Amino acid sequence: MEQKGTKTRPRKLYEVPNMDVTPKNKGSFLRPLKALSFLFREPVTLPMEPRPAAENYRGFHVNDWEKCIGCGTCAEICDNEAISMVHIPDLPEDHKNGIKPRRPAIDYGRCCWCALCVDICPTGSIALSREYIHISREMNTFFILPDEKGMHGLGYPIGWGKNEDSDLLDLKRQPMGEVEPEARSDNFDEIVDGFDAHTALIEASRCIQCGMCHEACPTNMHAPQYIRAIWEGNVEKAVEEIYRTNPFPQVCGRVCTHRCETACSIGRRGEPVAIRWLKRYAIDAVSPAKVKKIALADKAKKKSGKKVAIVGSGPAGLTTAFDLAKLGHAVTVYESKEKPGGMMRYGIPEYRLPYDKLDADIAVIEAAGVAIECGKAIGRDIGFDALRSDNDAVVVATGLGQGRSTRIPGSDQPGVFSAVDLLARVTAGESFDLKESAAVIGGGNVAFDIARSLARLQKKTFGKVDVTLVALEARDRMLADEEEVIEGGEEGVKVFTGRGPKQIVVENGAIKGLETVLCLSIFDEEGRFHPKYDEADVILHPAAMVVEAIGQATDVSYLGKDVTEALEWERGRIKIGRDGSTAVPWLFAAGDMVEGPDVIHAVAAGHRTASAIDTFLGGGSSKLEAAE
Amino acid sequence: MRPENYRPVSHPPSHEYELYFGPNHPGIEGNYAIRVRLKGDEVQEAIADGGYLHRGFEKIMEERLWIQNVALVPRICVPDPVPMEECYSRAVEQLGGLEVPARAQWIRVMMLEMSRICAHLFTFGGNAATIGFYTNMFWGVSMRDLFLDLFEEITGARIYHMYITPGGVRRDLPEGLLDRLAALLDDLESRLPDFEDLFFSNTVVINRATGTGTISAEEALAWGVTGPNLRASGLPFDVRRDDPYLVYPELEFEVPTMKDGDALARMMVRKAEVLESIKILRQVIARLPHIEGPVRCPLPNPLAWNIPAGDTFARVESSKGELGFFVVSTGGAKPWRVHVRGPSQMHAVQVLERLLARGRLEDIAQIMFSLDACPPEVDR
Amino acid sequence: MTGSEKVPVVTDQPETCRVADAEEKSLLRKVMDNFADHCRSRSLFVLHYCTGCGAIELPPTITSRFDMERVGVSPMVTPRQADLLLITGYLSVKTLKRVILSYEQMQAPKYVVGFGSCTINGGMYWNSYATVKRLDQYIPVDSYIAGCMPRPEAIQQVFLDLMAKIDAGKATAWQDYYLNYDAYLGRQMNLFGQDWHTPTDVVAEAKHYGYVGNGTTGEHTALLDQRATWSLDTVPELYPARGRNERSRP
Amino acid sequence: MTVETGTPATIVDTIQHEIPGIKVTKQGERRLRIDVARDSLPALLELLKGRLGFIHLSAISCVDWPETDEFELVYHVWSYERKTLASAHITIPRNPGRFVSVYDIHTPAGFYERDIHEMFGVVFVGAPNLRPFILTSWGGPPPMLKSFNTREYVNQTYEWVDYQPDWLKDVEAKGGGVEK
Repeated sequence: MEQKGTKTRPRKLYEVPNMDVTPKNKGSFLRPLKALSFLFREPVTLPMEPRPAAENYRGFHVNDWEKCIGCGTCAEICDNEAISMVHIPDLPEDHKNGIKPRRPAIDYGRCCWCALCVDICPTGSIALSREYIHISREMNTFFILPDEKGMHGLGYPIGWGKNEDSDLLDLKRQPMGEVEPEARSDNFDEIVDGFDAHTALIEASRCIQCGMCHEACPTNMHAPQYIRAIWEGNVEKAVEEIYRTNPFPQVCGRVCTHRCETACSIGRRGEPVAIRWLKRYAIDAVSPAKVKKIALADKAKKKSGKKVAIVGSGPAGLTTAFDLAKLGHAVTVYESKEKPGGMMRYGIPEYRLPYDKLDADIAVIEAAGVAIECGKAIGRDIGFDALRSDNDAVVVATGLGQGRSTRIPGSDQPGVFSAVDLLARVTAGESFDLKESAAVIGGGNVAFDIARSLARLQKKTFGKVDVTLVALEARDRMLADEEEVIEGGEEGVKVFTGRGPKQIVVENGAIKGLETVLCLSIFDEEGRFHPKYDEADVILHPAAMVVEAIGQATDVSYLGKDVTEALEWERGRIKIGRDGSTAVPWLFAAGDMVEGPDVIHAVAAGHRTASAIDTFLGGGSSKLEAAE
Repeated sequence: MRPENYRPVSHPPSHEYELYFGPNHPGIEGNYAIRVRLKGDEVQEAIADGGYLHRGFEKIMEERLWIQNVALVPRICVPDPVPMEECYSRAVEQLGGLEVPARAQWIRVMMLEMSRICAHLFTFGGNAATIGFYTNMFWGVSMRDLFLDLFEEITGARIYHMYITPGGVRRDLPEGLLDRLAALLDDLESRLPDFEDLFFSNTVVINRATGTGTISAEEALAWGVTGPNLRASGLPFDVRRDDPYLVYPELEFEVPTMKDGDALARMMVRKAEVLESIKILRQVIARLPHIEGPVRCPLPNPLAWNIPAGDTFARVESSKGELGFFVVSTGGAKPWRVHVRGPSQMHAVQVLERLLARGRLEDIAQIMFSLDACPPEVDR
Repeated sequence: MTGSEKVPVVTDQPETCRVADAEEKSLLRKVMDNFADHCRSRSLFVLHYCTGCGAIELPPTITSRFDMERVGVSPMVTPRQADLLLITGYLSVKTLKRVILSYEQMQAPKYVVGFGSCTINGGMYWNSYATVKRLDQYIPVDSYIAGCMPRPEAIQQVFLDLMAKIDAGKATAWQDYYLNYDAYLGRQMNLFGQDWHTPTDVVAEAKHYGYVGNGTTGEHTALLDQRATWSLDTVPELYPARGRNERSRP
Repeated sequence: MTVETGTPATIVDTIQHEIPGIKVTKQGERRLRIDVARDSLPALLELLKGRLGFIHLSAISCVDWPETDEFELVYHVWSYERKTLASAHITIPRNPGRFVSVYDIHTPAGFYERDIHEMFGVVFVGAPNLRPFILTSWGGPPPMLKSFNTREYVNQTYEWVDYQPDWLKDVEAKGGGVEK
């Protein structure tokens, strides 16, 4: 039936109604002569001078050198490899802020004026002008280094410039889920959800691979590579890239100060790529066993027979240990506290860095063959001399374990704590005299860590939060990360900015509150720390306990007299070379105790120190260099 | 001067001879050659010889990112570049699942129809020039130039706009453009009677073009003729109506046809299409101001833009006929394969060879131009 | 197709190539030459050969709107009557052969202008197997215009620029073809194969015009001499009707 | 039972009824994808043209798949009455790249087959004209093959301009220069 239907189907091909435009009649033979009337019409011919081009004309390039950061994205997008980056030594170089001393040069023997370079430029510095004439036999004039005046320096107006419609960059970050303030304020559960595979892929796709982050990172992490790997869906490759320079991906994926994001080109006009969260996504997405396998793929097969002792199991010490162990040296790390990790464990609250994540990183380091002996304090359990005699080299990386005091009146009261001390107690689960109200002095990340930890404990214990944080700096110059300030506020921490501590008011042996005064300026004319206060503007912040979080100091008494004297010192710190070497050949120092200020710098210092020790021990550090 | 080693070329003793038409001759838009075997002035056989404009587009498109190819595609057909952009972009949109915002769709239609008018005006001129009517060419070309001025305002370039991208268009229209376009359309319309007087109802032209290079309806279908050439043989087929895209279903327009299928019919169809395009553009001018919104859907970072694996065939009615892009993606950042089906691939090769073989020496240029074949589209 | 050795590139035409005979010239000859240059610059016939995209801007340039006939520039359909060869964009290898044939057929003095990126360094089609990347390796060029494609105003300016150059006697690239013919031929052979040759006897022309230099003859022109005579059958690809295609034989 | 003619459903039914083992997928309103064994392709095209009105061969596309060592040939046919484009996909082995010509069914195939022969090296048995058209000056392998690396070829065959503008000389004198 069906076949019959198709066979008898009428052919409709020619029946479709159409419009026939057959001319009705031919014109007269003389009709074309009407064209002669054109003799008396105004001619359409334009004058010989070139016309000004249209407002968004795509003519020769201009580039605002002040705005340009030399990221090279224009060269990347160029269809025709017409754009090459030229290194210009005269220009400033600023890794921290993501500025490279190079500018695009354009080959007009290649360019097709598609303006994709304009549409993708992260800064909006490059544009196409309305200039369009260049005639020459000299080939070299077709290769130009455009500046804001354009090809011939004639200052033509901009034609095709940056425009919202045609912008090719995604300036918005993928949203990151967080636990709501109400749900998180009474526990130490991790706040940030982390990316799922889909959002991570989209976030990774925002990267333009300019490499500014690589330069800005203290340890030069291969962020472009691992972001690209995440985008390609190859998380294992990403982990491999991460482990090339950083044995603390879990830690840095959560609490890194992300210098990379400060330098990120996309951040010029939009929100930088969430490099830190991408790192966290990658490492979370790979199973611990697989991570170990990837991280230890380049471990040396042979043992060197040399022994190295490392004092302190913070990021600097463990990074040094990891590198040295991978090079085949026997490494022992001594930690005075119960568990390894140093400040990462005892300084960073659990809601920012869950301990099992830190343990995962440390497990990889231990798997490399590093022996970690916890609860062994040098100077107390083991003598420094013994350490020296048992090992070929010694590294001290004991960090800044001692809180500094404001030394204001009342600061010697029993209810006054130092932040580092208190954070360590919170981590260790030690009890202390928690009060219903607390005041924190300091405006850095440590101050917020303790303030927010106290807030949680108060909420848990008393069901309400009363924590006051007093920072010397103004709100827009706070030392703490912006998200700390915001999240702290969400959790009930009252933040007072621009105020200096005056005294701790004590009544009947109990702390009544903290008195602060308005801070007029922090530094004197020579830039030294010398705050000026308006003594008339006094506020009393009622609090039953006070925490000082104004900075830390190091305790190096364990070194012993001989070594202390043999070392060179600089403002209370051991003076070291770039590679961590000290005045004593076998002794190296790394981390916060000599440099600071954060985990990623400590990791960087650890790599440098390990490389120096390997050289000192006579081992070829070729592996490390190759990895760089 | 005569070179020292010059030897006169002796033709075989025959009344048949061969003639090389092109590649440098005015009979066709661009660089193309025909080898004809003649007996007297009667063509016995014609053999098309292309490849002079071969750039290996399909190969180099495989080497470039999806977005980079936007700059490449308009160059496939020089006189009518916008349909190329549209067709490629739509193929990518179909593969990538991109939604084109309404405003962008209307702007695209506007661009396409402007480009059609430009191409047809150019052909007016070319058609006239092939039979010695240069005035018409001067008029057609300068009229077209006024449209190019508008293109320049919209897109920043006269010929290669690179304006339509996957997901929409690159920018919104400049202020007051629609008014200027409306004025230009009025101007064009007022000029059409001049063209009519000088050319389309010119006895000489009509006599000259009638019966030249006739394609019957059956032949047109069998030979794969499309576009105005097909409609000149009485077949009212138009991709815009049969396989609609963008907002064409919302637009009112006719598909003009002629019955004769000769050079004159093809010219007349093109003339009528210019009127239809004016009609469409007037509708766009009326509607576009009331359509707000973005002109492009959000695109991923073009340096890291993978299109899901799959293949698709996108079609557009260009001024020459059915234009198709067959695009294959393997899920990568670059196309795996792009096949361009230009209407001239039929018109300039098999159809032309067959038509010329029936014609005479003096008709060759006219037949070639009346087919409006575009050699860069053949060669790619 | 590719020869192993590459011929050095002559990027810049020697500016002094006319100086040698300028000294020998009589005053009258100089005046006559200057006058001839002046006249030449006022009547340029452009070979009507649309080699690439850029040709689409030629009709506007020549016709009413930008009207180049007002300065004496006009299209010409045959090479032998043309003065100016416009290479309007990319050149496929196949077209380049025809361009060289056309160029050699043009009577000296003759001028070449390269349009846009493609003629300079490959342009848009830099990674295409089919197009030539540098025009000046194969024929001498008087001027380039930047653009993809250059718009009519730019083309106007290049005409004016060229006219001024001709008037001043500085548009001398064509002499370079005679003076360094061997190098040009070598590069052509590199691309087209060792059996490449054209019907024009360039060396004889060089002698005729008096522009024989050290580079006029050499190893590549020696290859031409071995062939002695030129006939249709020796270039089968150019004239495929001969021997290749049975169907076209009666 | 009467089946209304002209709807895609009938096309699918008819095709599947006539050529067993064929896979027809509807891709959008006016698109049909047909996967067919290569031996059945001429029969399929005959069927589509003769009974279902797919008289216009829009294009033949060839895709090189080196991983499976196959060429994919796609025949796009359009029906003016049904307003539907059917794309028939077949694969043929790369060695020898050989298939039967469909010129006797669709005249336009002549050009496409010649083009594919030139660009991919596929031989169409029975095609009227496989002489070189575009690549008459070409001595290399069929350029559209994935194994042909155009960039490498270009770098071997052509030279690039070595720009030495004054500004670059200045920059180089200071220790800078073009970064590769």
